[in-house]
Amino acid sequence: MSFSISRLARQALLAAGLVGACTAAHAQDTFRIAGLVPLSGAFGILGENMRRGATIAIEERGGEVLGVPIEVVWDDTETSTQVAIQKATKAMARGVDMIFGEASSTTTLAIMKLAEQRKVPHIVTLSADDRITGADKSRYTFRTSNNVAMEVAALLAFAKNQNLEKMYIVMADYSVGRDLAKILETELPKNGIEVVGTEFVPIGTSDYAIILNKALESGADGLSLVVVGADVATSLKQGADVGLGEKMTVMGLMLMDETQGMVVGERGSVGINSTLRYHHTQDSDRNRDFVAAFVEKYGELPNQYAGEAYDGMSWWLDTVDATGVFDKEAWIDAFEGSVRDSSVEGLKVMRACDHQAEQVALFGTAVPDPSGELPIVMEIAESFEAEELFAPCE
Amino acid sequence: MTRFWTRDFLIALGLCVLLLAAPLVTRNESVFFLLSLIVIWSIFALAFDFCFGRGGILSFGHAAFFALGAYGYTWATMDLGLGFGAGLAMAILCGAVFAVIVGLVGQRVTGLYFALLTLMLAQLLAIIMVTRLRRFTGGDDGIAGVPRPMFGGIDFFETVNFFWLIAAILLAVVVTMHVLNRSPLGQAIAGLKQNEERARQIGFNTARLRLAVLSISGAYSGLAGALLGALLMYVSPQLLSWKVSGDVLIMALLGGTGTLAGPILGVTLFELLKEVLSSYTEYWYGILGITFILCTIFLPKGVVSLLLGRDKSR
Amino acid sequence: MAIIVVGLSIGMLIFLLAAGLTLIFGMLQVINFAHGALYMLGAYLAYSVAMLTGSFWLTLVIVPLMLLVLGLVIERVTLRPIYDADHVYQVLITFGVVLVIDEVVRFFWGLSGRQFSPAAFLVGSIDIFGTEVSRYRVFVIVVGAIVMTALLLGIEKSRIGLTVKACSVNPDMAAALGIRVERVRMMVFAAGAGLAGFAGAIAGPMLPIQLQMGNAILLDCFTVIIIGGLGNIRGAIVAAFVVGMSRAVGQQWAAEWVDVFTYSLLVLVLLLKPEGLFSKKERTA
Amino acid sequence: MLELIEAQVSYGKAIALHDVSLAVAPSQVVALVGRNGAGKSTTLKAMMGVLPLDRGRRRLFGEDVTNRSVDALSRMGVAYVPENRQVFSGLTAEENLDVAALSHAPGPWTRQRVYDLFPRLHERRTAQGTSLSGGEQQMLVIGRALMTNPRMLLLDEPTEGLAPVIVDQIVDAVREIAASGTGIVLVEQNFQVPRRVAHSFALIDSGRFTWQGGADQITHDLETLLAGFAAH
Repeated sequence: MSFSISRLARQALLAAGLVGACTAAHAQDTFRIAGLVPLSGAFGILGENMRRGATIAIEERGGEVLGVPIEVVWDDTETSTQVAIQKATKAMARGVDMIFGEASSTTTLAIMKLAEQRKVPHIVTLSADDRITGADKSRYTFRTSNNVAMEVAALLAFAKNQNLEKMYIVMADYSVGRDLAKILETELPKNGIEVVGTEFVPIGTSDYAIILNKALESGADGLSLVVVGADVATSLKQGADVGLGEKMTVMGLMLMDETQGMVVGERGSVGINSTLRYHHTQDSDRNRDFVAAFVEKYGELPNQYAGEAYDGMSWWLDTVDATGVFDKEAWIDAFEGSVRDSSVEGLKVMRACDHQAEQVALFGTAVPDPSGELPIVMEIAESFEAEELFAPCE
Repeated sequence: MTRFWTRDFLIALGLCVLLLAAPLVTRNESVFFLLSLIVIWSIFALAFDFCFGRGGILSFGHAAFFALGAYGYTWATMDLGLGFGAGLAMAILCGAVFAVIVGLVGQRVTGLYFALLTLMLAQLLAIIMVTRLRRFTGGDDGIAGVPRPMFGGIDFFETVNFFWLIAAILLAVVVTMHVLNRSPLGQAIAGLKQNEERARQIGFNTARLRLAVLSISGAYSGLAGALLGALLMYVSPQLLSWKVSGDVLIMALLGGTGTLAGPILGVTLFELLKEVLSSYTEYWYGILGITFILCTIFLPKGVVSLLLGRDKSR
Repeated sequence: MAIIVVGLSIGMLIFLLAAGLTLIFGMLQVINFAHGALYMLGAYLAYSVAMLTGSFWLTLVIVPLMLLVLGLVIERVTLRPIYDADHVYQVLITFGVVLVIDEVVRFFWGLSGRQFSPAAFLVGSIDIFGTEVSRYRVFVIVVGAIVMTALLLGIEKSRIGLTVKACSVNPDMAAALGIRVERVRMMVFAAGAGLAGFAGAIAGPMLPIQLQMGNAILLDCFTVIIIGGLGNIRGAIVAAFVVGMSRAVGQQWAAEWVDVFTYSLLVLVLLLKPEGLFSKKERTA
Repeated sequence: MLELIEAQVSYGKAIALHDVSLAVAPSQVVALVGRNGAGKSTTLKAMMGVLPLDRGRRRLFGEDVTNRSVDALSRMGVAYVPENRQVFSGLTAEENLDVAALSHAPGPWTRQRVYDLFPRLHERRTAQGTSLSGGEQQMLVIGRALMTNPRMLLLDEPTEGLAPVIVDQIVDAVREIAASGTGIVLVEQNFQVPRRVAHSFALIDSGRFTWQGGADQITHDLETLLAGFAAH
């Protein structure tokens, strides 16, 4: 078999020379975006909202950038890194001008490698793993949303302000979660909070009853519930059955907002505390316009996934448009250090050193909706300035 | 089985040649990516069908051999720093060794129970690889940056070049499998499928024959897994999912088992249907399902039966 | 106490599914891969029925009936034409049915998960021996036990049960005694689908209603029918509780080892007693 | 009257029955005799509709039933006792009887009357059907067939391998069943048994009937010939 491989490889060599010789550059008549988001599986709800937010960003500029129409192809990554890589590879083979996505950090990290190899700009608006703009940072990838470090900082500050004594940690079992648990286990005691137990739960677990019961019986007065995707609704709904929110101070990262409240229902939602990456009540012209456009198109308020996706996409497209040239490298140079004073979350600065956006962090608590329209609304409990959360660039 | 140039073999060769000739017609990179997937899954489907269609051994756990091949290649090239050839050899070895283990464990189990056993062993392997061997497998995150080959000054990171390479490997797989099927071992395996009892009476060691079938199938599956890892430059335990085993079974049966052309046709049809349907309708998945159902009812011998007709010499 | 309630409620749910699966296998010799999809469809239908009628109780009646009818159609359209073919093709065709049902759910309900509440008095928790447990889970256990008893009595004591047993054991002889075997097959498949629908409806208020809900539980059901013995309903009962309790107990004390343990046990059962731990006699498949 | 008219039956390409015609009337016992593999069981299966006819017809009381399914024929009054008995495993003896009554309207044959015919079955009624002795199983399957209240009964080698005393019981039962109005086709390799009950005989060899006639027409020569078959 090895004989035929080497012979055929020689033939391949010849043909490759021929093929390579007649590769020609083609004129750009569209700006092609590959939207790689999970539309099914545990993260399906995230991806769908990301798609909606980004769609508003594209539509509000008339579907054009640099004077050419934007062509966006949304690919369902099925909450699977395997599938995402397959679709990303195909998208890059198609010759796209930028990649948008993904939701899962694992997948984003894998896509980053491809984007770097192919030199395609890559905008991340959800994945929070520190490595994306830390150890694994790349020239071609930017994150316009929060990272884990700032979310954890907000969570720790909130826990401290609540005067909690004992904390139980329920953590989604994936790489970010494992890192997060380590951070919480070291940092909480420094704030005078004892960690009485940590439980790792596989993503997609359908029954949280036992785990939540363990937390309840641990004697802890606080619960750090860090779960993702559909597991948020599952755990909170099952928590509602045993009055979890009344017995413990439950807090988490992106654990609760108005959309989530509709899925979980009032009973399981009220009193749940969570970081909020974006909130539709933000008082600015751009945000009012965005919320109005979103409500008109989709008939509901934009959630954090949609808001962050809109923000990243519109920021990037504005920057690309301002360069006036069809040159990926020029876009990247322009985005580095770019300042967004009119983002839907207030001021954002794209750090040139690590491609992480500097921004505020919010922490909210779910309360019953005074108007009675929604099960709950989020009340901003704490707000943290960028200076408190970020070390300056070196 | 007297002629060497059976119609089935000729069709399979024709399909390989068609694939190899694709770069002459188009230079669209995403087409090559699709074709690369077809080539790799064809190898996997042929490997599966060697077990099911030739050896009569049903397996729901072929994903294990496939994934171990991908990981074997990754370990060899990334951790041990070995070359492409050695990586493939490692993949083949990993696939074959696990297949032998499955065969030995399930020595006394046959039929549907063996199929269920393979499923459970694959699941067990998947869980152990995700939770216990996190260090070697990257856990749920998988391992990114799996290398493609480097030799002869060719840039195999170009989809086209890589496609040529794997299409040539597919051709080699088809030829070696055909030679194997016609060899005394292949004839014995055919006898095993037709009537295990009789094969035993004639004096074959059927237990050893079953092991041979499994290890050969595992080896080819491992090869396919390695190539997929190299194509995607990424491996993860998701390769071990029972859906992977289900997909390869569907593809092989759709195309027609017990043939060389069938699995290749099945994979081609599956991937093309997926590609074409998904570009026209959001509901391609369901349409694919209906297509399967119709094919199973009306073309139980697979799509290949349209080409082979009642050709007995296949 | 909470562990027992949770374990039993999981076990009941798995039993409702596994019972249908094992009956279908006994009768048709087919492993129905579409069973999880039927369960998921049941949950989504229950959500819609609950939204439309505002009644939780109606879902428990309407949804199983809808799935029963669907089961009749699926059997008639997909499986009946290929009964004479190799069983692998029947497995393949149930794979096809999975794809179609998944698509139907995506088409009508979209991608986001759903939730609905049970009747008011089933919401919240109840105190049993000093621990608070979910009222709804207690309800699931009670209803599950009723269905289980009815099913067992139906199979052991009724004419229908006798018919099903005879057809499972020897369909040709049953036909020679005037039994319309094809019709019995269809009924059994439909009954299995109806049970899956019932399980889906009952799971709705307890577990997340989402697209992949069928896949996760299907593997548990395979576990149950293998340990219990393919086609053995009594075995399925015992095995469903073993699996349900081991899930609950495992999560409590050794979460990471539950799956390793379960699959190892399965491999051992397949190797040592492939007819199942609870079968008296040998069965061939 | 159950008739098979010029029937041809084949397994794959091999023709097993060549233009065979056979008829049985109510209260009649027709014996089908021939050596092993001659086509006796095949004829019975063709009559029951278990095997499809390539050519020819099947008629029941004048009605053409060539294309009826097995279960339909059973409901029309044809009962079949296969050669390897095929007791339902997992069912008690009594349940084995009950199964047969499921798809049939009540008639003269009840569980009680079967127990009267075979008292031994009443004693073993709660035992697993498959745990019964060979003779008991034979009684069970005959009883099971009777529970369908058949107008025609097809018996495939009911006395094979049974002790003489049991054979006598079976023979008595066959006589009684026929007397009650049911027509019987009795397949036997052993000539001695049908000689005691049959009203007419059909001799089959290599898928063809070589001789048919009434019991009174059997000559000594023929008897010797037939006895010779059984020896094979």
